[in-house]
Amino acid sequence: MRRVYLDHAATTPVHPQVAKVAVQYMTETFGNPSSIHCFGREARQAVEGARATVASLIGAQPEEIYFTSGGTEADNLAIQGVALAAADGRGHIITSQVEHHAVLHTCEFLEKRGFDVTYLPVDGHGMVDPDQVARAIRKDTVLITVMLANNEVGTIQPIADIARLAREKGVPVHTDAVQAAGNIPVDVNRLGVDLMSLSSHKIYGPKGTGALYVRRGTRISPTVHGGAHERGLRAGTENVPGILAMAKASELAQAEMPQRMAHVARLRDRFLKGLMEKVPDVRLNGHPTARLPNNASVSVLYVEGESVLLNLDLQGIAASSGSACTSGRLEPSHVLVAMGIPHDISQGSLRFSFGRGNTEEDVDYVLEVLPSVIARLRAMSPLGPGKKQAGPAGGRAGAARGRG
Amino acid sequence: MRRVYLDHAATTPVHPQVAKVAVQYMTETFGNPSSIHCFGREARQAVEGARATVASLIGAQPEEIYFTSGGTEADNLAIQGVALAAADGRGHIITSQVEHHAVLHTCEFLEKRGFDVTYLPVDGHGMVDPDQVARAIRKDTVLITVMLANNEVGTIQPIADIARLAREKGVPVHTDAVQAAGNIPVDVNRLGVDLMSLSSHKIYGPKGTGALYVRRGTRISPTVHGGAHERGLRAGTENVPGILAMAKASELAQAEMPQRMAHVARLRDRFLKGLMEKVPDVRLNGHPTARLPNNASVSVLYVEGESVLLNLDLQGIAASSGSACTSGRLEPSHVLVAMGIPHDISQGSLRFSFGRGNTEEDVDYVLEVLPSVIARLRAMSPLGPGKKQAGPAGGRAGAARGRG
Amino acid sequence: MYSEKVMEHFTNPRNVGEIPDADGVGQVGNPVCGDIMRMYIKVRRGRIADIKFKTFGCGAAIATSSMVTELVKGKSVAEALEISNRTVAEALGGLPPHKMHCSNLAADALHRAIQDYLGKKKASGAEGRGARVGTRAGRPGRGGAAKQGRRWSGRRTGAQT
Amino acid sequence: MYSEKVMEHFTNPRNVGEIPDADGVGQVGNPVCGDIMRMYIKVRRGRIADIKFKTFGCGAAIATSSMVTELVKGKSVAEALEISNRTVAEALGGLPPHKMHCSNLAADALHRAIQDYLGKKKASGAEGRGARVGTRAGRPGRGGAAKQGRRWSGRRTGAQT
Ligand SMILES: Cc1ncc(COP(=O)(O)O)c(C=O)c1O
Ligand SMILES: Cc1ncc(COP(=O)(O)O)c(C=O)c1O
Repeated sequence: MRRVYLDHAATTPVHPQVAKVAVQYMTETFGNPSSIHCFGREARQAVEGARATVASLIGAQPEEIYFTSGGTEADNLAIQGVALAAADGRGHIITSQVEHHAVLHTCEFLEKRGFDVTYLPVDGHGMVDPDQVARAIRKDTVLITVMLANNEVGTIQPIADIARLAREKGVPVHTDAVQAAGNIPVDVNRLGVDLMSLSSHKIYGPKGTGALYVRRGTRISPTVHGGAHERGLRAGTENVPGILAMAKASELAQAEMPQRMAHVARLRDRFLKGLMEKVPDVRLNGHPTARLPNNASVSVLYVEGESVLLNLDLQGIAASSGSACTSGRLEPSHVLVAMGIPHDISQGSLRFSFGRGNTEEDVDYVLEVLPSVIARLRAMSPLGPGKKQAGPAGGRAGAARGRG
Repeated sequence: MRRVYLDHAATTPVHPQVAKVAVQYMTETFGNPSSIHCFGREARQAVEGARATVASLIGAQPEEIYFTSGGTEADNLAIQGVALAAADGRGHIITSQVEHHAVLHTCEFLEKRGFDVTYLPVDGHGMVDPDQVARAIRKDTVLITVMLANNEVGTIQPIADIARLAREKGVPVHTDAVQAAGNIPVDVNRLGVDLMSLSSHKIYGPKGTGALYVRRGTRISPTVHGGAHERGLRAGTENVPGILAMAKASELAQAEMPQRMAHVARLRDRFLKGLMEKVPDVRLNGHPTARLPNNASVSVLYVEGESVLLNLDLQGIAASSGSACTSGRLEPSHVLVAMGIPHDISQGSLRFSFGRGNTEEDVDYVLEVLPSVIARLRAMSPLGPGKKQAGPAGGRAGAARGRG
Repeated sequence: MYSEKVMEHFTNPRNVGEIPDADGVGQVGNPVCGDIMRMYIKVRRGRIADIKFKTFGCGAAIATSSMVTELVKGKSVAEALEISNRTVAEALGGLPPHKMHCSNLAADALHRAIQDYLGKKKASGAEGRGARVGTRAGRPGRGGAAKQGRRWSGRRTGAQT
Repeated sequence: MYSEKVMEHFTNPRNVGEIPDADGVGQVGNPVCGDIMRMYIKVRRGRIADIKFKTFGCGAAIATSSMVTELVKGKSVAEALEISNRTVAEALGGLPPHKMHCSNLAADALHRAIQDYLGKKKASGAEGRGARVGTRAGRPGRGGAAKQGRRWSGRRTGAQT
């Protein structure tokens, strides 16, 4: 069976060249960078080289890069670390309602520990309003954290504007660039941010490695304690193969960025055009232009997302509904809810995210399979154009039980 | 030049079979375990299989294993997580003075946040007295954390006794088994512990993966927030290749344990015997019998450790002084200090840690090189047998400056 | 994630469709939860002679809908009322835990349809109709439920429909 | 970690040894810090005619000891006193930051040796000796330092020696 992977926003296959680097640093240059002998020094040198490579991807200085175990840890370190370093362990944090759970749940954790958090709304395209950010800033605001590109609908936020307004009031800005860095041009200085989270496995690097950019002078405390690794900000023996692999992935991403962007955008547009032509009642989610080039998030009316995904999966096509990280749960995506999309529509949302390995044939195969899947499920659905949904009177006994 | 790696306590080369597994899960079974499609389900199944394998290494149930980014994070999660879950965010923790910095510095962090910590002393062999642990327990003690085997001197602690006394008083016990699990038989039930830290890179697995064992019913909170990975205790896309590689390393460690233990003990004993015969004034650090089979920690009198290591390194031999994690700092090892070893002796401490790849020829090569290195440095040293050291009157102007 | 049996029913669902002149129609769910199931039944001599469903929902919702129709066909109304959501899940070889409460409601939909049928029978028989203001027999999805006086327990679904 | 020059001096240190009839002996460091450096000098016509060292310490300690002996040989006493720890580190092409304060004390040891020499010269010349109770000229490692009245700034080194 043909297998077509269209879930690159969830994770990517590791580039063969990247895997080769990982193996080299597992089996050959395997030393502990803290060791003073030759094995250790080789590893140390390699890690510092990798730091420079990753820094260059986002226009940072090598000393401003701190390796972590992934995007989630980078988000946690940024937010918890800045909060911990804040004067009296209390204060105010500003974020948005469409952040990844790594940011949202960290904010909620801090809320329980005494911090105040403002969760800013977004417009129908999932966009945060910089003026609202500025208005939300208080005297005790210790951090603003707004993502660069949304993992679900692909919307790119006006971070440069947010950071400019924040800088005027002296508030540091963190941005979760996990979906952006390596996929679109990102520059910490042009954006003007103070902290930025990166992850390797979204750009053809391995899972389990990420990085936090911290602008020099930013007050931040470690959250994982132990040895003096990563200049005291993140303890733990460095994941040398992961770090070197992430650097290789970053290097390739930087070198091939224009081609990759053009390639995925062309496939994405071919897909959207074909889908809209073949299937009625499909809507694009997210911003029409300020969006990641590889993201096609759509809502297919009158069908439920998982049933579409399962049918696609049966025919070898991998896509996602909502973000992969939460697809094990039944709650409708918090991102689509925040964008004001009605529940019956958001339940039919699907995310197709393209990658460097996809081809036009992949797209054409999906355009062959998907319309008939949708047609079959629509035929099975009690909802549909013109049909009025049953409404409250059809209430079910189980409604009060919540949803698992 | 011949290269002999005798620093397996710092890190180990990844087993070729393990590296192969890692590559497979980077490039082929690369899915995100949270995805519901086939790519994701394959990854999920693999991770759950790995969980069972790692559990079996320490006699645990699969659901009691939580993957982390390494031993340091496992220690942090255990200690911070139990502390966070403790009723009112305050309480008392018992640990020892010879713990790894991942434990000690986490305890110090919690001390700053309002917890009380008792750092128990050890005897001259680096051993904690279980009765002292029992006596230290207070009404508000929330955790006892004592390592299973010391990374520097190899001493194995009486954890089963400690856990039995702790259980009587209802206090959970964590043990850092990073140096032990996979290298000697370890069973969470025979030991009676509630939490146990593991690390992959000490047993021929890759860096950047570890695990925390948490006995069912133990109260613990997450420290990294985000998606509902690892049953809500540790957010972040699972490091699938790292986890599968750690499982493969665990499987091999379990299967080959008797042979590996015998092999490294034989080499270690050959080394110690040869060294003691050839070089006067060498002392073994740590317990004479209750110690890791691969650890030879010695103090070579009248010479300083780093200068020995550098000379060995010039001849291709990799060893360590103190723990690798702190060898970038100039403080004498806190472990040797806690054992009451005088500073001039602890400065000459060296750790040789043997591994499955070492041979008798390796040992003989070191026994050829090391005595002449020591002889040369001793000839250069103002210290020596019979010579009385200069003592305080030779005080230096810089003494008050601290030590960098 | 799903058992083979679930996938088999999901892939080849039995008895999909509507029965225009159904004797009873029952619906559960709403798009907030993610699943809507509607059951149509034909009753002959106290037995479920025909049953069809329409479902908007995930794999579990479709499979349980299909399974319940298969389980119930030919059964007496009393027997049909004994089939629970749990029976359905077991017949499918189990469901993922997080699907048990949300998507396993096909038996509830069936029971609604039977109540609708019984209510209509009663109405077309002897008793008064004061209690049934605003419901028209045979209109899909309305009917029995209103009588229960149970509504949406505060969820803001109205805006979405 | 170390520059090539450091490694070269560490591997082939110059002027290792003692001078039994030294004109001045100076020692710095202690095993708590990790390094002990002892310098022996011979002075002829106001110039450092010979110099030897003994060092217990890390690579930087050995290399700086060696380098200072090379820098100072043949220099006048006044010139020798101008050589600082920094001069030595620079001559070695730099040292790792964490080694700068702890192991870079060879110039201090040299200065002690020179002070010892100057003190003895003074003593064998005219002045009184009341201040020098308990020190015997020429005894390695004692001498000049005691005069300074500077001791161990509270570190518990006595127990370790
Ligand atoms: C926007 C965003 N932030 C954070 C993360 C978490 O990163 P990681 O998977 O490396 O933990 C992800 C992906 O899962 C993401 O898409
Ligand atoms: C006893 C002990 N605990 C914890 C650690 C930290 O583990 P990791 O290197 O995986 O962070 C180490 C090794 O560095 C160790 O030896």
